[in-house]
Amino acid sequence: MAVPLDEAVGRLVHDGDTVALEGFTHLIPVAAGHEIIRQGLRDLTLVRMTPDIVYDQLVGAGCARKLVFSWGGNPGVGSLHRFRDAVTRSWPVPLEIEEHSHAGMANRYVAGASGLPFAVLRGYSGTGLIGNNPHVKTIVCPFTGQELAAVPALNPDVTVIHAQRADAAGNVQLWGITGIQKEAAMAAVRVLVTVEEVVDELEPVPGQVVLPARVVDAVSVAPGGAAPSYAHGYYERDNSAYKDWDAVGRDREAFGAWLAELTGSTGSEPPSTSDPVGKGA
Amino acid sequence: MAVPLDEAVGRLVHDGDTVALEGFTHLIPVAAGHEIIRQGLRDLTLVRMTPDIVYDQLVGAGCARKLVFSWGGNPGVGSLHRFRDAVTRSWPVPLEIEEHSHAGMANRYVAGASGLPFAVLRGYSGTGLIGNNPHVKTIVCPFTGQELAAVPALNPDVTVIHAQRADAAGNVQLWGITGIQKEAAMAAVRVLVTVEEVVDELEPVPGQVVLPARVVDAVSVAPGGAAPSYAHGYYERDNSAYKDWDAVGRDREAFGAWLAELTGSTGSEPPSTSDPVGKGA
Amino acid sequence: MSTLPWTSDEIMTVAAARSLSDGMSCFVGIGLPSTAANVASRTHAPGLWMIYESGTLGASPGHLPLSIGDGILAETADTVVSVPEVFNYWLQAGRIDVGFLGAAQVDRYANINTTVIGDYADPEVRLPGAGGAPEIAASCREVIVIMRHDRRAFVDKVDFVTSVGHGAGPGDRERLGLTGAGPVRVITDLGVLEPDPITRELTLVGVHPGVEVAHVREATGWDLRVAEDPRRTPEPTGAELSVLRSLTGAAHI
Amino acid sequence: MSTLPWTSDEIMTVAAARSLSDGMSCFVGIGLPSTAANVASRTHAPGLWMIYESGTLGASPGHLPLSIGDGILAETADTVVSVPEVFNYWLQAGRIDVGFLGAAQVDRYANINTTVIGDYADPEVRLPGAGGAPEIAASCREVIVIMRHDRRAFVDKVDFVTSVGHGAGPGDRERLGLTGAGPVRVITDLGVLEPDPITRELTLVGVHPGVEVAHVREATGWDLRVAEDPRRTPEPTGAELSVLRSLTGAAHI
Repeated sequence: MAVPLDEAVGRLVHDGDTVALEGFTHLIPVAAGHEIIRQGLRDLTLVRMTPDIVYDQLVGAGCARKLVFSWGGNPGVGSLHRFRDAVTRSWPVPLEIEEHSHAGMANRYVAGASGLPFAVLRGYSGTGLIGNNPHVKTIVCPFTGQELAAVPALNPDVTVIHAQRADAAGNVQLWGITGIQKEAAMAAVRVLVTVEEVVDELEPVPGQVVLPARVVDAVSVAPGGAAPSYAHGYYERDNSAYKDWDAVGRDREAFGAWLAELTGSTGSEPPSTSDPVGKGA
Repeated sequence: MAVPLDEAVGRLVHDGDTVALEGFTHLIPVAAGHEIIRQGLRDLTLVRMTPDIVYDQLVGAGCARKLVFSWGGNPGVGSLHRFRDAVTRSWPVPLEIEEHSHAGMANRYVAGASGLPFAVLRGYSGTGLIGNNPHVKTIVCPFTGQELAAVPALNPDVTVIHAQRADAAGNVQLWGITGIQKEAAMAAVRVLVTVEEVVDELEPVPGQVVLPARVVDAVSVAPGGAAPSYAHGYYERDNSAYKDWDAVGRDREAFGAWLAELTGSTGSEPPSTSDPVGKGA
Repeated sequence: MSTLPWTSDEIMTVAAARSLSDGMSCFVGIGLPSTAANVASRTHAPGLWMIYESGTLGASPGHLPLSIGDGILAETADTVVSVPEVFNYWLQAGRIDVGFLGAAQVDRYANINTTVIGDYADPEVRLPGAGGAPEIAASCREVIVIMRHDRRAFVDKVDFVTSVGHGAGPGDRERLGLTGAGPVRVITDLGVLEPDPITRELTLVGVHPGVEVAHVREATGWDLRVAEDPRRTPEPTGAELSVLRSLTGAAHI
Repeated sequence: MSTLPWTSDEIMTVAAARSLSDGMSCFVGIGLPSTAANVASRTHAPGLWMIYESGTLGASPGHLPLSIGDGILAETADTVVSVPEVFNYWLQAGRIDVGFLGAAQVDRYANINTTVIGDYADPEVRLPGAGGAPEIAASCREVIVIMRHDRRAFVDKVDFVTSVGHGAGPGDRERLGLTGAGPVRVITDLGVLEPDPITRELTLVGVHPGVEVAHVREATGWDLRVAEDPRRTPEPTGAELSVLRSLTGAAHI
């Protein structure tokens, strides 16, 4: 069932899609994100609780028109400069943002995975997240009269996750910090999973999440596909790569060079230059 | 931290409490149920998705004034005759019932564990469960206008579960079919866990649920405490005991004898005889 | 029927097994549905993906479970999930192709009763209740009901609607917001009933070998409509019977 | 302060660590809160139960994690749960004694901003955003904030209310339905602020060794109220400093 990553992305991800590449510090689907950049996808609504450097890269490469998120940063390092440049200077293209709290996003995925149109939580009350976000409303408990927050279900067109292993039938196994991946996958219309390896038998592992093959549309083998994040049991987090990204992300030119290397293009120009102000952020 | 079961029940369970002894076929806290009978607790509101023979015994012994449930039967065998006798003939005492679907009960526990006053689900619509149950209402999605069912959170005064193991600190580990136990425990004000054994270290097991000690009020060692249900990795289900219960449960006198043996009382009389009709069901 | 080399329960179970296709996901109730699903997975549908409400996904038990939570289900499953997860992420989300249910009563519009016989407040017989059935009937893409056929079970109107079939007729499921198609077939020890495409009324579309239509009408508590030319259920094959009997043991032979 | 044998960050971290009691459950943000919590668990509070929002419950990392989801947290936790579970079953259910947060801005009523500096629609600085903070601030029994003290950070009114402290004053948390007590203490590199019991306005109740009250008022973007006799923070002990430095390495020494 495993298909090459370029083929899987080509088949499952389309311009204009709502795409969630999920991973909570651990098992971030970086290889798949890079393939999305390489294929030059555009107008994506990118969704993720914790957009980090691979989202900075997708945004900098001009793949996204909107970002739905709850915490956007370079964990342990600081800010995402491509993200800042897009939000504050529309470079390389304008980026609309819709922001939530983690609890709100998590429950939006839960509702999506559960086939419900919305989720209820204690949250948002009194915060500025309400005024700026039409996707948060108030709901009244029909039993107690208490007011709570309601958020709409999140159902991405495609969810992409990275896992340790799959078997030949396409059952997927991940463990360690499993975050929101199960909900993000089950909320999606289509699911692409990159894995470290395909094995004959998924030997049970403590703390595992198994996604049955029938909720997975494609498995692609991408060893190291979560780096510079980590894959519990396979490799460690490359903290220096996160730190090093700061300098690259800060500078449009350095980013352009990085992008050219990733995409194999000859020049070092960014993909578009809709901002006449030039080098910014 | 482990305390004798009689002491734990005496400390945590009181007359009039709402008590959930949960277990979904697997790991049913039978020993704890029997201790509740032995201590002669009364006026309990018993809660469980799948009340089976230990609930038949509790009801027959006159411990309960109300049963909140979604499926009451002797799994694979048939009906619960003490339950029937209580519902249709108020023997030994009248039994009020409040019934739900499994999905409704499961989500009531989820809401309880989540600190929410209610849960939303697609369910109940068009069924007779609505007309007979004030605990099901309709709620409208504030984003789509869809009508869905709402059910109130379940927060038992006490939840009792059986698990394979605990450590000395009171962390509890269960695995196999883990059912609704995590939610039932986390929804409760007080939590009593009976275990097969206390071990030095909870070696991780695939598929495990670990309940941290801080949500557990007492651990009691009760080897075989889930029999005649089973404890994955410890002992098998005693199917013959379920079949044998049918004859005992059908007959008030046979039940009285069973009860006398359990409680060590000399006579074979049931605990009360509020039904002048005598032997029934 | 005593001259036939199989029992009425056996033809019912085999007919039910045949209505499951290979590769389907099937939410399996305990008892007759579980037996039929396990026959299917051992004959024409090796890829049948069985879900039991205890949270065992993709179970392939080596013997018939007595309950929905037997150890053999957990041991053979692709994965075991919590009860909220099986109901919310799998059933409610509409991921299940077919829900396979038993019933104490079914009515003209395939509504299902597993709660009480008689009045709810003062029942003649108190049955186990709803369990997972209401949401299985609501949310699976299709529902198949398997139950023995007699006038106490096949009634004009169920004493209690535990699980909605086709309500009071056309449009009712849509009006109630039920996402699945509802019962598409009721398989009994006498024959096969399906809802009329227009009226949604259960109609006899098939009879088992050796069963007369008149007999089925006799065993039904309403004036049963009969398709123009009811199919005759093909006899159980030797392979089907041998698999079934290996599962049920001597008790069902 | 150059004459003191510790840095202002060190006294801040030690003071924050001291405000955690043994046996508490603590929802730990990354950065300064995580450092302080790990100092506490290695000194006076070995039974501190640390929860990181990645779902690691009861983590006891052998070194400081760089992110809330480092492998060391999962490896040392009592158990690892999903993200929905940590937010719903643990945080929202009110099971956490203290939420330990950092901030980019805090205001007179201890409201917290980690979203933008400037106007939301056209920000001067775009910050990472909310993360788990709004619900940590809402639902933990108490909240402790740790951040460096200057006029850009301590503002009369935050540019954006990411997480509610005491709103606009007395009664606001109750009116908003927030279940926890909210911020009970803000610990900075200069001193300690606590909300006035009546007005809920942040008041200087303590200063670190070598810090003048005037200096703190100077570094605060509103007319800071000062308690009658502000406590002097006891100096870091050798044990505290040595634990802290073993965690942070040379960079913070």
